Amino acid sequence: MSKVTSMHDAVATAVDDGDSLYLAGFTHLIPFAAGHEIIRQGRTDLELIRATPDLIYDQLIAAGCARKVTFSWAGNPGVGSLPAFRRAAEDGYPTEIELEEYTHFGMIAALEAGASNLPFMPLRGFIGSDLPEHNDNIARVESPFDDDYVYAVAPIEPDVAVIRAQRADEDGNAHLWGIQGEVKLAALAADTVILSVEEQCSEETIRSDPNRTVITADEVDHVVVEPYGSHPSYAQGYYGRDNEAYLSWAETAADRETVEEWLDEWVYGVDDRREYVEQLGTERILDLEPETAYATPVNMGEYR
Amino acid sequence: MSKVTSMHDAVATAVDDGDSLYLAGFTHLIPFAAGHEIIRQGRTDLELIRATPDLIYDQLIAAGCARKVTFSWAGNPGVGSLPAFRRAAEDGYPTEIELEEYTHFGMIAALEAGASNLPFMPLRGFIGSDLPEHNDNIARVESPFDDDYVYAVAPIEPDVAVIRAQRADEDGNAHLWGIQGEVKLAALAADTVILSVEEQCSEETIRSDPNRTVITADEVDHVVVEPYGSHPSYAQGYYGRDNEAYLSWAETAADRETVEEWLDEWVYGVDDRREYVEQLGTERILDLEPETAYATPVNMGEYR
Amino acid sequence: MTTDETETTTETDTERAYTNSELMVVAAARELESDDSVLVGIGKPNLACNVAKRTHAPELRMVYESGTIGSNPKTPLLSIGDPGLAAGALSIEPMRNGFNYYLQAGRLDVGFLGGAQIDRHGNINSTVIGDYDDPVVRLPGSGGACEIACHVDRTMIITPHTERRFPEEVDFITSPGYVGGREGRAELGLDGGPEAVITDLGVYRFNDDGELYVDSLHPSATRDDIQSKTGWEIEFADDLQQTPEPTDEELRLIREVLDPEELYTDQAE
Amino acid sequence: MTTDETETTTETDTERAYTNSELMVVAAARELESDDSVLVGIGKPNLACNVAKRTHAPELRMVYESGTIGSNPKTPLLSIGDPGLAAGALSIEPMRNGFNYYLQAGRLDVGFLGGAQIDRHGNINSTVIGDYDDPVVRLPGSGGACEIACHVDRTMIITPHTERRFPEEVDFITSPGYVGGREGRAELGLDGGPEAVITDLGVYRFNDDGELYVDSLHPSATRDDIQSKTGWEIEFADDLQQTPEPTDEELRLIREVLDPEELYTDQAE
Repeated sequence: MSKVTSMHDAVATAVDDGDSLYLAGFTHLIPFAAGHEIIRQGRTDLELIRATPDLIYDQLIAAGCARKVTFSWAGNPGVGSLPAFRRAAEDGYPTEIELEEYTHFGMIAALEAGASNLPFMPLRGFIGSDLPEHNDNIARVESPFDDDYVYAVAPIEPDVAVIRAQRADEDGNAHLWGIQGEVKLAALAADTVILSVEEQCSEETIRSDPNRTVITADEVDHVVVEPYGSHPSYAQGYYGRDNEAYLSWAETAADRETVEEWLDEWVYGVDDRREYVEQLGTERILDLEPETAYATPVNMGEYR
Repeated sequence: MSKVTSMHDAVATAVDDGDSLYLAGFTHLIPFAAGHEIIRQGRTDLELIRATPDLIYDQLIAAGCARKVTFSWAGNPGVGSLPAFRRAAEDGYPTEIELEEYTHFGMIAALEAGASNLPFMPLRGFIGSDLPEHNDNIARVESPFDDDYVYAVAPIEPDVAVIRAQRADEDGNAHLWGIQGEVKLAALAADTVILSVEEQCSEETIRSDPNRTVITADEVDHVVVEPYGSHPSYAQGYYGRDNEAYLSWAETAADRETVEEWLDEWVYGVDDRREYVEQLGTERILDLEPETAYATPVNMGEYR
Repeated sequence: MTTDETETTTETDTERAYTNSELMVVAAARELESDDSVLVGIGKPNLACNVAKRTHAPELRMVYESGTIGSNPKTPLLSIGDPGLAAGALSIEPMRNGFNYYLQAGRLDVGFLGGAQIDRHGNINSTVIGDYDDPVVRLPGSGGACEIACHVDRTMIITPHTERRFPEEVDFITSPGYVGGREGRAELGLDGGPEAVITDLGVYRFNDDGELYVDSLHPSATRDDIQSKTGWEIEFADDLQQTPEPTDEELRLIREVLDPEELYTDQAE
Repeated sequence: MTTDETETTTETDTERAYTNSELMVVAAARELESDDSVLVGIGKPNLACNVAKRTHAPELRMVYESGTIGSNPKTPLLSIGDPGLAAGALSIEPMRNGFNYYLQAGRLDVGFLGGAQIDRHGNINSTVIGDYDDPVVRLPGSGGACEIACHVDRTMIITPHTERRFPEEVDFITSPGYVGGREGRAELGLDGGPEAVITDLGVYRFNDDGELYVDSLHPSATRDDIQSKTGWEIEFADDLQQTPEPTDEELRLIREVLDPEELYTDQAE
């Protein structure tokens, strides 16, 4: 049964004010288009969960959508800090935000607990750090077998996860290649999943390579086909990171007014990702295109 | 640096009397050739660890190599029981064997703890079962966050793991497709790893599809190139399961003498896997060959 | 769908009377619904799922212990890790993920189990007959069974009803049923539980106390057949039914498509 | 190796005097050995690893936080998740596996860290300046840093030595160094620890008590440059050395191959 819809309708159906939200993707395949649609629809009081808030959460925070940020590294990767995040955390502008803070490993372990329906997940993390004093979802646990100990984290179970992949069939069975990040865990830990892809493919394509599947249709509620939906982050084999956008965000977001202008131009000023891509222009898109390099084939065999 | 060697030399170097040993592979890619080489070299007092002992451990037990079996399901898959295992467990013939027993989930969680260097791994398993009373490596643990509880298992860390894959480069970077089982965990949990493959490939082939890699060279000590090394189990895309061998094992192994004759013919009577395959004959091998069905290609892109 | 399935049925094939092993497959198939995710075992459970999928439950999602999801095997399965389960599956998960993210996380609705002993409360023994440390018969052990019994919503138990297989209490609990009753199971924090026991004599279910009763008798079986092989005084439903017989289409699927070599069913009387 | 690497060096390129940021990269590269597995960060650490790999440590294994193993990037990296790290890698692990099976399981020898504050015992703060709940400056936080500091054998800290960056105690321990001394770290069950701190003024190491001392001064720096920006009376090695200068080959690699656009190094005085 086809779950293909528009990002507008997926967000309108799946995301409510006050929800906890995980836009997944470690640097790769970040759901920028979904974030922009959430801003356009004016959602507020969101708990924004993401290991690396990146530009997309800085934009959501700047637009006043956030009440809380749950994270492990809040920066502009390869560039510096997130100005809107800092204004909210340091000065309460435009909204006060509560922070729930982990290390990357702790954050991923908490998602793993959520995905696994476990009451806690152990890790050798946070050792010697001051972080456990500031987060009640981190606790020390003794080993039942010897004198050893670990820290444990409580499960993270977002209301909604948005994940991206290169291709999926209309039901939501998806192939993802390149950096996997926490995409699978976020989808498995969440109640509702929006899957956005660069291309729709046939079920046969998925079934030809089941080891490539990151998530199956049973876990997916909405499928959105949105080429360039991760710009200015990237999609392996489709386009590279638009570093200019990352660099210029540092200046754009440094000032309350320039960030408003940016939102007007690139979020409120377009109806959807298609218009955003048109506004980017052909040249900018073509410059991000990699050369082709196919993976060596594998034979799955046909067993009759 | 090439690690390619013969199975004879790999076993002679890596496996000592008294070692704990994990021959990995859930039904798929079972290291039969490695097991036969261990029998030929007359290793004794081994702790045989494997979720599903299968025919290969029944053969090792029948040959007198075992002092202990750590397992979660000791049967002949799709056929019935393991006669040599039962003789050892019930009658102490040809050796007494100690049993350390898990459920599949518990066994995999213990390997996961071993692979992760964790003192225990929690799971919602063993609940309501009598098994925890009979295994000191299973303990109840309370959640530090709420009233919930789980069971925990202690890590399993074999001295040696033998794993198989379809292809690897000379360093031991390996691609595996089809059923993955516990292959990666067994390799990560073990001190020493023998990797046996159907085909040797170039490093470029591995690098063309890094998402297909099950283990990298850093974890691999010996690489053995051994076509049909998993017969009578199978290698996805290369050959199917030889069900005749599974069915006939029930009769062969039912009797102490017929199992000795079988070992004489198929293990002691051949020098290596190549001779074993010659003895199987061309017709039997060809009958197991699937039709070709390639996975749909993916473009990784070349980023300059 | 292979070409075999669309072949015209030859009269001899479905006119032969059905056997009880075929009836068991069909009775199990009818327990399944189209939106179920099923953890499938080899043999009769696999046949039952495939009968259901090709009749009333086309959307049935089949997951195997080996980690293959949405498998579409074209031939009868020889084992739980058959290459035909991997080729053409929607996804293949490492063993850990299957247990961790699918079974434990409650994503599977139905599981099939067998066992050497099943007791009054649906607890199953597949570990040992006799004492654990000095067994009379050493059985294969749990495999995936214990956690299947813990985590799916509805466990289906398929087994022949032979002598000594239904004692009042099992020698060893490998896989929990209603433990000491429905409350006993709930106290352990477990939802779900055994839904039906399907034997060659009838279909049994569990009452409000979590105790086994006979819900329907197969046409060839009597109350006494069951009681004489059961280790306690088993209840029969007030409105005891006769198990509905297989349809021609169900028999055709089993005999011509799914198990033509009679690996898992007897197809002659 | 790209064609750029084999180009003839133009004289102007390596005749320009080296800068301290180039010296930092080279000093870090020299800490690495060919059989090391390194958890690489973006910027100077990545440059240092690539200089090492192309000079004295050809077998160096580079693993990135994003899960790419044995990456062989052909261009300067823009971020830790650059597509050029994935294309042509030996393996790509989901984030969880990287932390769980590689970092936690002790498969990585060296990690690079930076930080807003580094204290006398090599503890690092990258979380907040001021009070955690009411910060003067909210920094990005740990990311992977805390567990890198816990689990690699040798942590390398690369940072400019600016005012207030080296207080006696950090405002917040994000990543443990020798905590309250080498014994403090051992009591927590941690092996390894910080090996070297590489700044624009010198290379510092840790004594038997786990306390920072200056091991070598860069040619352009003085003892007073360091002491005046350090929050306690810092020790200098009895046999204080001068940091060896970059070779022409090292400079050529940085300037022509690895960072031609000066993203992570200043290449002019």
